[in-house]
Amino acid sequence: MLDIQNLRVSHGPIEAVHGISLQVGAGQCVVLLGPNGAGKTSTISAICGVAQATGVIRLEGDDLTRVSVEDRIQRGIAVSPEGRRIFSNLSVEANLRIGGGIRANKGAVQDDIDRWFETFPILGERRNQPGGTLSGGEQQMLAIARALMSKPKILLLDEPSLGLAPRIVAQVFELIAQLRADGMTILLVEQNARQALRISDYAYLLNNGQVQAEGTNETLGGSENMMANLTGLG
Amino acid sequence: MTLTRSQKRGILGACMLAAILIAIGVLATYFASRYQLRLIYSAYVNLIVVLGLQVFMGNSRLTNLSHSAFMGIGAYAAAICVTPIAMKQIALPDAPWGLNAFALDPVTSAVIALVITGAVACLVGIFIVRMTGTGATIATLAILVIVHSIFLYRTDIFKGNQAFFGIPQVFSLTSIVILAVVVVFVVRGFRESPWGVMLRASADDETGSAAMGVNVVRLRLIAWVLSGLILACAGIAYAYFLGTISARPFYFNHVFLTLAMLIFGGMRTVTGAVLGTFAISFGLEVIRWLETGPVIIGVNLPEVLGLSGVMLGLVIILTMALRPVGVMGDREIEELVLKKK
Amino acid sequence: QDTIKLGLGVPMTGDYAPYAEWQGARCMAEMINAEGGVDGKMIEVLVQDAAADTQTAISLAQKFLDEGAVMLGTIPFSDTMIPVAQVAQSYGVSIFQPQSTQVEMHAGIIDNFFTGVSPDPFTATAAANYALENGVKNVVLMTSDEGGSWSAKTPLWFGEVIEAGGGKVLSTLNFSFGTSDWSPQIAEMRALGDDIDAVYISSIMPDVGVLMRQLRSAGIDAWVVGSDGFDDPSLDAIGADDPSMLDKVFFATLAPSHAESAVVKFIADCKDMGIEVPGLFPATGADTVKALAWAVEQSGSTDPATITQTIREADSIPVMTVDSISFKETKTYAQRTIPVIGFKDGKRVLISNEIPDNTPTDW
Amino acid sequence: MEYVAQQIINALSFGAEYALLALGLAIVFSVMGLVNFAHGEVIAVGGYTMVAFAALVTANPWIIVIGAIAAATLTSVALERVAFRPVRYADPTTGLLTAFGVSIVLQNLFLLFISPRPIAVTSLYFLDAPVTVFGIQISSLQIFESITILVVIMGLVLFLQKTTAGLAMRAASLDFEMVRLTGIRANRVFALAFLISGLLAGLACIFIMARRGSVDPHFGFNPVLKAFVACVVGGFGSLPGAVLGGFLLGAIEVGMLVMLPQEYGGLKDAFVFGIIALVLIWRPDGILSPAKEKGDKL
Amino acid sequence: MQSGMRSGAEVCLLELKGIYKSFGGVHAVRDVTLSIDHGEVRGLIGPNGAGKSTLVNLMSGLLTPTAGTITLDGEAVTRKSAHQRARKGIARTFQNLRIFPSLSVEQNIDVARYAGRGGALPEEAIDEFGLRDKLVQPANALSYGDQRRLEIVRGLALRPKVLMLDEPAAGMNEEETEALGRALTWVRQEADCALFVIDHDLKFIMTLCERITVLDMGAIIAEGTPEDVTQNPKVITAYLGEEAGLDA
Ligand SMILES: Nc1ncnc2c1ncn2[C@@H]1O[C@H](COP(=O)(O)OP(=O)(O)OP(=O)(O)O)[C@@H](O)[C@H]1O
Ligand SMILES: Nc1ncnc2c1ncn2[C@@H]1O[C@H](COP(=O)(O)OP(=O)(O)OP(=O)(O)O)[C@@H](O)[C@H]1O
Ligand SMILES: CC(C)C[C@H](N)C(=O)O
Ligand SMILES: [Mg+2]
Ligand SMILES: [Mg+2]
Repeated sequence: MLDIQNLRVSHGPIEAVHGISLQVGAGQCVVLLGPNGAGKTSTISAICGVAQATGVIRLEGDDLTRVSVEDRIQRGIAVSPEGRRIFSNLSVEANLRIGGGIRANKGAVQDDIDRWFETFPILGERRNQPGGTLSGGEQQMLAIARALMSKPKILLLDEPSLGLAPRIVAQVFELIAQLRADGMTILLVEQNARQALRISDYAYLLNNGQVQAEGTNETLGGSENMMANLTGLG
Repeated sequence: MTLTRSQKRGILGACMLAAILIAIGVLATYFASRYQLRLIYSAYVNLIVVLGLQVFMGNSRLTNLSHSAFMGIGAYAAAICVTPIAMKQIALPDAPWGLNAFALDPVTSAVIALVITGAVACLVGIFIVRMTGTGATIATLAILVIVHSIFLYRTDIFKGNQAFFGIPQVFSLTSIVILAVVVVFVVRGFRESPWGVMLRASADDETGSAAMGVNVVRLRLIAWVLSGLILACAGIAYAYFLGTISARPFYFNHVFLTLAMLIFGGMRTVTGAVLGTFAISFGLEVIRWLETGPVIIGVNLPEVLGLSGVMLGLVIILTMALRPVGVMGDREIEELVLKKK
Repeated sequence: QDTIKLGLGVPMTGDYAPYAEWQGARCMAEMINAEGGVDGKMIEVLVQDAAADTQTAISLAQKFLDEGAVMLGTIPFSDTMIPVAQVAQSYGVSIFQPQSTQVEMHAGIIDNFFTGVSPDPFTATAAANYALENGVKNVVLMTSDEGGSWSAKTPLWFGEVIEAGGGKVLSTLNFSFGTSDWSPQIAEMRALGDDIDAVYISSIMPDVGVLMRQLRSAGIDAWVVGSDGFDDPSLDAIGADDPSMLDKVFFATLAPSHAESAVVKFIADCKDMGIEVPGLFPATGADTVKALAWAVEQSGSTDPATITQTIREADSIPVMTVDSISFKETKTYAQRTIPVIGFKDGKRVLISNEIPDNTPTDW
Repeated sequence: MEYVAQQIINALSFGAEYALLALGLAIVFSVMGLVNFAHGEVIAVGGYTMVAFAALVTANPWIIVIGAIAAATLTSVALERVAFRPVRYADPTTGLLTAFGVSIVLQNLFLLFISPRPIAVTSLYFLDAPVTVFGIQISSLQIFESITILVVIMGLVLFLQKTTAGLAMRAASLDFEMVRLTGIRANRVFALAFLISGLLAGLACIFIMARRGSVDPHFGFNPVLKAFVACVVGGFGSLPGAVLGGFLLGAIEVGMLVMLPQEYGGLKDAFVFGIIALVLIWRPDGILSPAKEKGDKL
Repeated sequence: MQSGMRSGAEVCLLELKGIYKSFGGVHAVRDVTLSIDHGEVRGLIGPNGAGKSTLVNLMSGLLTPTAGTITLDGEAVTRKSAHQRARKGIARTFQNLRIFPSLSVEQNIDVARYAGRGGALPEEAIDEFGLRDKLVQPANALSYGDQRRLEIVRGLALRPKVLMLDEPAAGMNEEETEALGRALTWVRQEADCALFVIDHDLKFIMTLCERITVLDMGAIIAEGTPEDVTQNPKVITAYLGEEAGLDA
């Protein structure tokens, strides 16, 4: 589904990612792990087209290099970004409606919104409140739901558990597992390595902008080396 | 009291700016024609205005559009005090409260003008500093309009759009250079003082600074009044040099011109204010020369009179597009020099 | 010196751009130069834009003085003319302003200053006299402080003459420049009850044009009377569609500007030479050049002080807008006939052209 | 009695015009936080287009009207592309100053390349005819203005609340990139905002021209200054606020004209702006902005 | 040197009585009564939206309670503004960072010093949080983690009686979280101020705090030692979830 070759990402003069390659198969959940500053967010931004990048990014075989941000989304990428980026002056419901803005069938959009309010009842209670006044956790839920409103082929999640209460973290991971079970393709960025590995098919370990290790849950999970890297010693 | 790192740098920076200001003054005295001397004088007046603007805008980052009004208050207050009685009898025959029946020396008049402007600034400031963003900008605009209509309407005191003449011309280039140097030290000193640092912090993040004990309202008021006093100095310098004033120079045109100077150089720094003033003053002069269709390296340029207005607008647009923080951004002059270390 | 330099640091942009005399001055200079100049000397008009900024105007004056200008023009308001005159004084140079009517410049503050026209009390009186002749009794005056004495006092002088002639000032209303909708003031006028015979306003186009139309819409059929601010081509344009709109409009102005006048001819001549002179105000610049040329010719000298002296003492100086003017008695302004211009079928007609003798003296 | 009714209607019609102008400012502000001081020059472009049409193309007033609206709209959209796009992400002050710059440039271009003096266009005078309603004489223009502002308000409300483009316009003011990340073409969103604003400018231009009958370089500056004030009083960025502010300003202005004794007439502007300043002291963010407690939230 | 200011042990440092806060229809905090002692390290946990940040906002004066009173060292501060409270000794950090980006790191700290209660910030604090060689950098050039640490040092520079930390460990990895814990332990020993810490990282909270308060739906549902609290069934359902603690 998503095929990345030799990706380099820079922020102005600083190169944050130095030529990584990674693949996400259809229906797979792939996790991107790594310490702060490893380049995870930079990679996600490059896939969406909002960071300056070189290399090849293919979605279902199509090269995305020259495709605009909007077109990438229209082609089926959705993202729940780092920092959530909720539209703080729009109501919760309007945030979701914008998420489904590119879909033609407005009736189906409304149905999906109602479905999300059942999944996250707290959002339902706050549906008319400005998104900016939600608590951190509530915003995180809203961000994921907003991303899914566009019915994407592949979902990019950047640290969805950040700032969430343990129970909600569990809930979010459950949701991700559920999405994966439903056949959604997911690229997940996480600090919470143990839980992330549990629900993913494959993992890449990033450090200093390079892929340090990769493998399945089984091959990586036990490796001492890997855990050491995760705690930032690498 | 020990000085912090940035305060020491501030003194260095202010000295460097002062040296430049004095150098321009000295060079002008020896080499400039009378016409250029006048231009340089008015550049120095505008410099003081821009510095006065910087004290408030640069530190609190609220846009002020009323500065020319405060300059006007200073100018008129000084003018009313200092103009000889005989002159005032002609100029202000109907002045109320015996305003045309006394005259003071220039220094006392200037002091009174400062006190009056400071008082007005304080009174107005109490309301202004509580507002934020566009609301504050509009409130300052309202002040500009109100003050201007008072100047216009009370013709018995201010003469409105007619000339208030007969003010003794006691200022020279030397006096204005000295004044500008003093103001540079005051403005830079404020920027690096605890007040200045706290005010800048509140501009970065009002909530965050409040949680750090910063009393935003009080600090803004201090900066506002200081700004008013500096603007009054500029007004006094204007009146004492030209000898004639009216309501007109203290309205929109001047507001835009000086604002353009500040934002071009960069409103966050004192260096930016100085740079912007001189760059725009001299830039406009060059344009005014180019307009007349001079011959440059054998090419006879066409005469396109009236371009300076367009150019001023373009400078603003381009600055905002390419470098919204102005040429200097957050850097002061000494940082350019010390940076390498 | 081989040329005679006239320095014009005048508004070419900004709020006062419509009044700049530079176009007329340039055109007249070219006409004179084309005929060999003055005693073989060419007239050189130095022009630069002062916008509406006093400081710029003063700097430019200084520059022109350093370049040898023997006469100056500047922004036509006293707050600029006074300091410019002060700067010019030490050079013996005078300012010649061909359109400023405000009384203040004639209060004796400076003496190196001339204005080629008569001050506001005269235009007010000429207009009032014609109004009285037409049986005007009840008038409404509209005043504003924004245009100095020209907009604030001229209506009052008009009222004074009207009252002296047996009329009555019903009300004095305030206005601002830039008014697009006069409905509130018009509602006030309607509420006055009495029949209004005339409304006097000393303001500019297009504001006064709007006033005329709204008055007519509101059913007020009074005369609309004004001063030189009316004298703009866009006033005539109102009559293009509906000439009756201008039937009850007249104004006292600087110089005759009806179809047969010297001004209109001058403008046409300039057009032939490829110089656009859009209206009376810009055209008056020609007077400055003619007066200067005459003084140089007369005295045979390009010394500024001599030029000033010559102008001041002359019995008659030929200019473009009228046959001649003189400063001998009045010192700083030209005592000349005041043309009152009205309309017939939408076209300007010269109604009267006299020096009024009942002008108020309180100025 | 008739006099009072007359003045009330005058106040309403002043208000309607300010509201129309204020809406044009508010729509752009609500999308990109830009205080578009150049709105007045957009209106002036409409006016000059009328001049050109009337002189060169046709005397048919409807074609002239459509031409003016189209020109204002195009100008507005073009300004977005040329001048405002680079400051899209910038803070409001930057945008405000850019707009000042644009306004200065355009005014000077009109002055240099067209004329510093007013140019008359008489084709729209017919819109301004006296009408008698319930014994009160008013101008047909006042009726047209009121109807227009009503239609505009309803249209805008529906558009912003109900359409995705409307929502996206509101969202874009906060996080332009995030709007793009939802797949909505943000360039179109901005273009749309300026298009609507230009359209409103065009409408305002029609009314101003019908009344004023001529256009000059400073044509738009004063009305827009007032509209700017109206926006702030109502609550900047709030469309109902813009409308309320417009009508309030109209009422204050007419009130001052009528009630101030003649000897204080010259202080009309001082009083108007003074009252505005008082309103702002009472509600610093404008009347219609709910007094929100934000705590540590953004 | 400030111990002289401490009044008798019977007066609590910070006391909240019957605090309510609602935003329109949302009741974010309901009837919270809470007291913090001098030098105490208190944890506050609770689900997202429980009202934790709101509570900190109420204590620091960014919000005014709908009902209830807040006292600091026996003095009522309920109606005092945020900056007045900061000067009286209530400092805080923010969940969404609020550093002063255009100032240098040193100036960021200076702001609090100037406004603070006097008394110099122990120079070690800067070392302890690893900011020594970053003092001249502009604050916005710091990494996210360093910005969080800067906020804490800045709060300490106020020389507060109580420092409230809103999710200081968010976005930090295990190693960094541990380092933060060590630094905060240093603070509690050296800086003579009480700590009030919100975080979702239970391991971090439990090693740092003596007592923990649990908030849910705006109300306190439990208070006690870390062990007590994690065992409490109400806390488990509301906050931890069934398989609680395993991961923490
Ligand atoms: N906008 C930016 N400007 C400059 N440098 C940046 C920018 N964004 C990221 N960087 C740098 O790029 C590098 C990689 O950052 P990135 O945000 O991709 O890391 P990350 O793996 O997502 O880290 P975290 O776990 O903290 O989110 C870091 O060194 C960071 O400082
Ligand atoms: N300024 C506000 N306006 C309206 N509602 C608000 C505001 N601040 C908070 N709320 C609401 O109050 C509730 C509590 O919010 P708060 O931020 O205190 O939660 P929290 O406990 O800090 O959550 P988290 O752990 O996710 O940060 C939330 O439901 C939120 O939507
Ligand atoms: C408008 C002015 C240029 C002319 C007018 N006569 C005056 O002197 O005020
Ligand atoms: Mg990241
Ligand atoms: Mg929180």
